[in-house]
Amino acid sequence: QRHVTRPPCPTGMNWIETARHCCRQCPAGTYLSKPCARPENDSTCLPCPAGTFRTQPNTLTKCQACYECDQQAFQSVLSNCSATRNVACGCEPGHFRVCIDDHCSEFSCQKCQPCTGRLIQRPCSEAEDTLCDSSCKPDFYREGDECRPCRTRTLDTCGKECQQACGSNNDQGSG
Amino acid sequence: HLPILQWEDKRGLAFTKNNLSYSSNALVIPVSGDYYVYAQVTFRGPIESSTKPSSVTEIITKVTDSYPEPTQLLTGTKTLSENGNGWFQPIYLGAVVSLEVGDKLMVNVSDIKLVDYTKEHKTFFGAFLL
Amino acid sequence: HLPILQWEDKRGLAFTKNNLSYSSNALVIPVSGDYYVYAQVTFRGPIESSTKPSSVTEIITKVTDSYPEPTQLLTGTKTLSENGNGWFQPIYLGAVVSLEVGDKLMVNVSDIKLVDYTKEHKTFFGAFLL
Amino acid sequence: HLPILQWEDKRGLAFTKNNLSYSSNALVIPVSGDYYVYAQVTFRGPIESSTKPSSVTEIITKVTDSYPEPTQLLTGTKTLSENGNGWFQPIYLGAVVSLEVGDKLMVNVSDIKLVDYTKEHKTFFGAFLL
Repeated sequence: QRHVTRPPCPTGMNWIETARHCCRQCPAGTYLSKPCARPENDSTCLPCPAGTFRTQPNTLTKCQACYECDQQAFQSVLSNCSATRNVACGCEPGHFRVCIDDHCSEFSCQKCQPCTGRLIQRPCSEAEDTLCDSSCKPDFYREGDECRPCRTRTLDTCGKECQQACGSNNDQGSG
Repeated sequence: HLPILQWEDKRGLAFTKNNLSYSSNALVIPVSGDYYVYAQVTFRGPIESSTKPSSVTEIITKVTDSYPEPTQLLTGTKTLSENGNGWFQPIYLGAVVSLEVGDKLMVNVSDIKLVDYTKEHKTFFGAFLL
Repeated sequence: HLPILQWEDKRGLAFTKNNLSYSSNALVIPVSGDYYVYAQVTFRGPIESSTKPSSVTEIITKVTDSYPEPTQLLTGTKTLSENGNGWFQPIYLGAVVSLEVGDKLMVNVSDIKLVDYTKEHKTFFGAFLL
Repeated sequence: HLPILQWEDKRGLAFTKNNLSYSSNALVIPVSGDYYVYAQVTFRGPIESSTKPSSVTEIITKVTDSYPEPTQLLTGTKTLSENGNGWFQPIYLGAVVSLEVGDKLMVNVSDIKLVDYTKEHKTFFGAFLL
């Protein structure tokens, strides 16, 4: 008999093919262990075993396996998997989320940039990398796209920009 | 949810047999049992509007009357590193899954505009009862 | 047409059974029906003579007495982005196709010199009746 | 030998049936015959400890009492060219192999730390008797 002859079930109940009648749904966090003998009876619902969950009322014979956070790739657990909810993953401190797809169902965690020698315009967060100030902090001079401490400058490396930022070389000894 | 692919189920190489029917973008399971379910999607780009996506994803999904949310059965996700202009990338998926009569199987993709559906032998979807 | 791969059908992991026979580079279908046909080709490079190809392609083809042209059943095609020297790229294909007794199945590739045939577990081809 | 993957065989989508059992990281063959064996491993990186690998490899292996060495049945190996930060690379393998009762099937990988084990629909392994 093809499934097309299924009558619609009242809300809160699902058609059970093996029993050939409607049964009450099992609550979220449980699964259907044994269908009701008659529509007016209760189904036998058992809690989802550890490591599995169901977020919705259902008449499924198994719960879904929890995902795992990718600790190898700097992910951290925001909330553990429970019988009614899948695990939620974020990024470890010092990392931010780089979405692999538009829906960010897949993401990797990337190290926040340190802004050495610069002021921080916007600190690193779960969603975004640190935003560094474009200019160097006081007592730092620009070398390419890096900011270097004045104290590390040497005679031949301290060009015009360096001298403007750190003062001329002979000031160096005066402490 | 990710967009759902539509399929040709009659012409050319396509066919549905053994009561496996196709309606509203889904293969409908006629009898409960274990099925080998498979799909290949060939993605290709670039297409003018999109900047190059960093990845492409194909997911075979199940929808059932017994649960209000789709279940992801099989997923293939690949980052793209082709720096040239034209790129193409096939993703094949296949495995045995336990299905109930009336369950519906669909294929979702990360971006439908990147799917090469021009040739039926490059993008296909099917299942058979063990 | 693209070059056709030759296959070992007796030694090692290779075998033909249930009257599925192999002759002149093709699997010959002994009885009409639906078959799950599959093949994997591992491509690798560089090889001295050739510049790096931009892509590799694998096609499972059917030749039948009832039609003069080969039919492309399944195609896997991938652009190459490896900029390093040594590269390798497997392409797997598999699907159910309806075949008639006497039909011949072959595997064509974009460049036979790029096929890694050194190990039978890296490049293989087969079919089974459902 | 390459490290062997461990598998979940009960929870979620995983199941074993028809006496195909899973013990000490291997599928154990209950009856001799031809099986379609398949596995997908999704590799991903970067991970903290390692420099970026040049390639990833997945091998379905057979161990049998009648021979002291494992036999490589199917191999998928791919060079990596992703230069960006996060990368994903799925490898699918599947073919018919002749197996004896008591044979054990395992999946070996080039680097276990690169395997994406986080979602059951991205990395899976199975077999069915024809």
